[in-house]
Amino acid sequence: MNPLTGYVFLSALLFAVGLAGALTRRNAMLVLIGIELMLNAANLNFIAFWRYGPHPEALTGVMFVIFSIGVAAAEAAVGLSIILAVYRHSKTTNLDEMDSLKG
Amino acid sequence: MNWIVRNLWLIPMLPMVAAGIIAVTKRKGRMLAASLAIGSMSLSFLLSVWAFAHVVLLRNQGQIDLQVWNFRWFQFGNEWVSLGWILNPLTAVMVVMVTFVGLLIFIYSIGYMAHDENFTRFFGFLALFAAAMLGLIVANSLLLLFMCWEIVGLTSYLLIGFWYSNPRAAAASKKAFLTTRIGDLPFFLGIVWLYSKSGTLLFYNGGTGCLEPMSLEHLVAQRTTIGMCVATGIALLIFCGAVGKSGQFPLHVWLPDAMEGPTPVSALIHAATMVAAGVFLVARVYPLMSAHALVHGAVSTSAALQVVTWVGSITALFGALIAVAQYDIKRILAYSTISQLGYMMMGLGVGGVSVGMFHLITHAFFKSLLFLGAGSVIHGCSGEQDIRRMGGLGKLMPFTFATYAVGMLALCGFPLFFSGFWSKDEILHAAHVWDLSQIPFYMGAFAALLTAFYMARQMYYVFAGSTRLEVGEAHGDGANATAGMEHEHGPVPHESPAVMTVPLMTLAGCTLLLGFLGTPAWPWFQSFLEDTRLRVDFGAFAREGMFPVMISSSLIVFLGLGLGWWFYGREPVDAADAPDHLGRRVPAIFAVLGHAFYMDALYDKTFVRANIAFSRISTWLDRWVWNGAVQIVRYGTLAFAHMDSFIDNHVVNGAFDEGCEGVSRSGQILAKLQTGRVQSYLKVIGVALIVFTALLLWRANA
Amino acid sequence: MNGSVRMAGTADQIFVLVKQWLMGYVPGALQPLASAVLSVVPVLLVFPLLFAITTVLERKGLGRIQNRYGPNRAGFFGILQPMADGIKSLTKEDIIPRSADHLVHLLAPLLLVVASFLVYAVLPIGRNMVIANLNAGVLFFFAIGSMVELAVFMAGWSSRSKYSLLGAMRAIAQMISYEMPLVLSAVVVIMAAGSLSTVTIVTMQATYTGIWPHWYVFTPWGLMGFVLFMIAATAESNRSPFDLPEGESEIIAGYYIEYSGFKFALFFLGEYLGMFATSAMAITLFLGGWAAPFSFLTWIPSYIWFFVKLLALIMAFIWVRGTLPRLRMDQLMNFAWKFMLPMSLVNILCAGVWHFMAAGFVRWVVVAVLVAGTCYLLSQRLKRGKRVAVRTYRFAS
Amino acid sequence: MTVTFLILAGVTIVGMAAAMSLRNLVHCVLSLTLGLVGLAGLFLELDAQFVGFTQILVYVGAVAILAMFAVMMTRGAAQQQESRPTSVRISGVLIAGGVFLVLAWAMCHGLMTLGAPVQPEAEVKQIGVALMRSYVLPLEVIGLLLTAALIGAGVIAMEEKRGAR
Repeated sequence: MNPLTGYVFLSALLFAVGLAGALTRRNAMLVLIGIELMLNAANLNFIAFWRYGPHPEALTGVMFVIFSIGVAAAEAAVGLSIILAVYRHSKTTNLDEMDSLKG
Repeated sequence: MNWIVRNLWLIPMLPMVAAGIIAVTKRKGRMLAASLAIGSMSLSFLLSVWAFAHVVLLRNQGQIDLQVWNFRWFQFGNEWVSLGWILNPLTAVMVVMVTFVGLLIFIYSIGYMAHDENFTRFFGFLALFAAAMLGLIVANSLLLLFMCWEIVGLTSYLLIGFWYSNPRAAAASKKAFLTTRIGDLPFFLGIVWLYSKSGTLLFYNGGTGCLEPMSLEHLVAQRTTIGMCVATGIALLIFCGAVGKSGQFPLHVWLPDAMEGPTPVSALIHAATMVAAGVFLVARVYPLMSAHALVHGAVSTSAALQVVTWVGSITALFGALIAVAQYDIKRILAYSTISQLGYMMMGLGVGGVSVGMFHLITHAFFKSLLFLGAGSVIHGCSGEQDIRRMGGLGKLMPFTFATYAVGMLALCGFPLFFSGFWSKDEILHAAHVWDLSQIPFYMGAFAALLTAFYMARQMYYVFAGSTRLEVGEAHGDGANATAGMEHEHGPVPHESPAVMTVPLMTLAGCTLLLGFLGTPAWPWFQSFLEDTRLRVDFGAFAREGMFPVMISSSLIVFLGLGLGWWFYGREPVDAADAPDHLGRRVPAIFAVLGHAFYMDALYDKTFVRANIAFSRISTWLDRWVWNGAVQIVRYGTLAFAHMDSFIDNHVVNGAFDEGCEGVSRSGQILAKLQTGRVQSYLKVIGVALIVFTALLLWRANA
Repeated sequence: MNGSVRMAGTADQIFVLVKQWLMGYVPGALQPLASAVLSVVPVLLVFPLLFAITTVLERKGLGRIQNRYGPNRAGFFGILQPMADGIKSLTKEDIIPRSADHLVHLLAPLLLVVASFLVYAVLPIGRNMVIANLNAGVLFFFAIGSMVELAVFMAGWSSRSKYSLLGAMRAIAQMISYEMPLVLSAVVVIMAAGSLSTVTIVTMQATYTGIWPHWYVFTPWGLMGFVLFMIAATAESNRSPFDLPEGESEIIAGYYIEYSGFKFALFFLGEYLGMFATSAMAITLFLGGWAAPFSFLTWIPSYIWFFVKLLALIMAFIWVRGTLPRLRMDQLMNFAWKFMLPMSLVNILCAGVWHFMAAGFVRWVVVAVLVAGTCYLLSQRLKRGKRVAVRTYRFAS
Repeated sequence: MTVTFLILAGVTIVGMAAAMSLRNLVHCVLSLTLGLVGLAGLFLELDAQFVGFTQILVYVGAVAILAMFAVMMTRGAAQQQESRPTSVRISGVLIAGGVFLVLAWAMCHGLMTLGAPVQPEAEVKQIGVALMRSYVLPLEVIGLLLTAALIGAGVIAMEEKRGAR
């Protein structure tokens, strides 16, 4: 089997795991972690395609992942602080209970 | 092109930069402000000396000594507005004088303003003034000159009103500003006219400048509707500016009031430099002033110069007459300044640039000396300005007395050793040989007599006799400056500190020496300005009425001094409230003179009243005529708006409401899908992903 | 590699030669594994030994500073004290709190020690003596170093004790705050060397002008970077005066209060290994790594130089610990965010200025003035509103 | 398909699956960390050294710690109510499975026609040069984004003053 296939399958699996977590868990934090997982699965894809792609010298995949990691870090920081703020307000991190926009 | 010519702008720019830095300095940065101002001024002085030396060198080599450096400032339409600076003997002499006198006055100010809490601001204004004045001098463009002219006016306003909490100072500054503006308006019209006729405002620009023959011929050739040639019209308009700034006869009223400012300001701005700017302006545009004569050759004096002469001589006599009956030490000097400025104008009119300028230079030195001496007296008397309350200061303030005496003798024109003698004599001689009329000469001679008389009166009042200073009655400008020193020094008059007396002595020295640069026997100054050959010729004294004029003017001076002694020295003034000796004899005339011919009252009754009446009419028009029109428009608009709102309410809104209803109903249906749970949304996205990817792949495979 | 081996002396390369000789007996298939083992095992042996030596050194040194003897019973001058300590901690009962999270409680010390050992992979101990010459070696060092925080958190959280949790929170807050100046102060060297590889960085410093070496510490920005790095390293390894997380008088021992026996010893080991690692990194980045301080001293083997420098820095750590009082939490944070961080950023700027100016005296003066001026201004800001006086010791003399 | 790949893939999958299924939030975060380290290992296996180490630095050193702090501050570890209706869980897992199947299908049909891999050169220096040359604008943007996120996160998470609202 082509080594790329393994990586891509792994990436799809990771994506599915992240999605499953994001869909089933009630805790907002875990949903956020699930989203991070999906992002990382995409990163793995980028790196794999860069490594086995026809133009590795262009560094596109690596660049994409670097920026993606930066965005993910920002996302995690803002997301977690939003969860904190919501928790402080409604004393819960349960997504089912956060269904109102009213403060 | 020589370095100094290219970088002549540095001379005004250094004080300008200093002013900028001082403007942002905190009030506490007194030493910083003073050292910046004085440092920049010293550098400017050095540069000026360099420029002067450069010009002298060129003159001695016989090369052309008019150098300009022009550049384009901005473009409008197809026209470029150019600015530039000029270095010629006139500029060189003036920059050296202004920077030198300015530097001394700056130094003097440290001592004089030492106790003022706005010390920093004062030096900022002074530096700004110096920058503008120097810019005015080096400008090679009437536009640049006018800009600096206005900045000078602004700083004058700021400095007269420096103690703005004093209502008299505030009023005086306003008066000065408005009065000079009256002169500046025709000046500006003259500039515009000149630009429209000649197409350039540069003075000299290699043959195309507005003061160069080509342009002058063009100006003289044209005639206005009333038959006057254009050059004369422009020259007269420009002269109006000079009248305002130099305090000539109809517009002189602001200058005595300007004495409300601090004394160094009076010395620097209202005696030595700014008021001389008008004279300088006339000297600068002298080719334009004398254009008619220049081109037609036949008539020796142009119409513009005749006006200058008459205005100058009237002012000279007028100022001297008023000065006789004043009691305020600074006002006497102010009227004396007006009178001397009149002399300068007269000199320009009858004798040309060098005659007027020579008196300007010498006057700058001895008048700033007198003002600084007066400041020292005021300082020593803890703010007293009334000469009736002084007396006997000669022994208490020896340095001030000695230097003041030098200045006073120079102003009177005491023969041989004092610069005023030589410069005034030059003017009188020129007036004597004027071919149109002898009246200016007699007016000037009478003014000289009066000058000697009132200066003698002032000397006897201030320095002779016994002290009549009253404790605790200090008022006037010094009251502010010296508010904090009363308890320090006590009421006894005292000599001023060295920082004030040293500039006095320097100026006194200059006053003594400067006259020898322009004696008829060795007229270096005249030859320098007018590019004639210089040689030592004692025979010049014998030339065409020179000697008689010298003798007669000396006699006039002695007569004036003698009269002064007869009235005031013979029996010393001993009481502060005793009536004036002269006033006792001719009370009516004395009162008229004391009120300055009631000029202020006249202006108040005529111009100010008229202005108020006009503004009342304007208000009435505004309220009833214009406002009525506005009201009609308003009602029309309202009616239209009502119609519009009717359409809006019933046509547009109806359709919109229907639309909104529809959107709202469909929204209610869609809202059922909106559970508020993120995960259900995510699920939908997931399903959509599956479906669309599946569809895509299906299509691709099929 | 052979060329450079021949270039340096046999004494210098003795360990490399021995390894090559041993590799000759290994079959080809096992070569990579054997090479790794032969590189790793010595490190695993040498640094714990150094740890043992350092404990006794530290206790003796502190004793000297504090006017007492320190350990002097076990062995000659107490030299066997670490052995006694080790035996004691091995035989002690391993107590685990009943409510603790057992797995995490067990994993925390292991993760700490593993992470601490991992970073040695990129530290060049001598010429040609590095386990892995990675392209991104410095990055590797900091990445693995950040794992320590996780271990600390695991230890603090799994113990279910408020002291350990508090200690862990303090430790993490402190480590995160000081990690940024730590990394940023290393950036100047990376800029100068143009490489993230530790080997390249050392090689670039191992040249000489006359007898003087080209260590980065001998430039204004290098000196400032070194000082910042060492301060941040002290904070990272939770040592005095930054020992709030384990301040004995406040929260007893911080995050490892609930550990006993050998796990406690592992924590101890991990901390000391971390300290050695950061010191070794400081040496690599700023002090020329294994390079000799003067060109005429190059005949002394490179690894000896490395360990001499390491010991010198350890002595400095001990000295600082013995002399400085502990900071308060607010002082700690203020110092990190208001001094260390801006200073390291300015230092990077200065390194840039250095890079783009022509070599010479002017460059020296400009950069030195920049660095010193910023340092002065920032310290003035930090001191603002505080009374600072010279400490007086009334009873010490 | 090397042994290293299989081990790392196993570690990653196990870690991530555990992160998504464990009950204790702290355990979730810890296993997430394990999964991310495994992913970093995969990056290294793919010769992307810089990205791998950055992954460890950012995720283990920052994101995991941040998540830990968030867990501690929301007492997420204390409350253990994971009592969702089974139907919700099943539907979620089904959708995720569907996505995986679709992706796998796409891979089987799409992209397996690439040529022989070239050993890429991804020196750190090259990455740096690329970041400073062709990718300088994205770099600046990401810097701005991170600054904004830093400030924004601080503002959002800051304790609201009582009575300020």
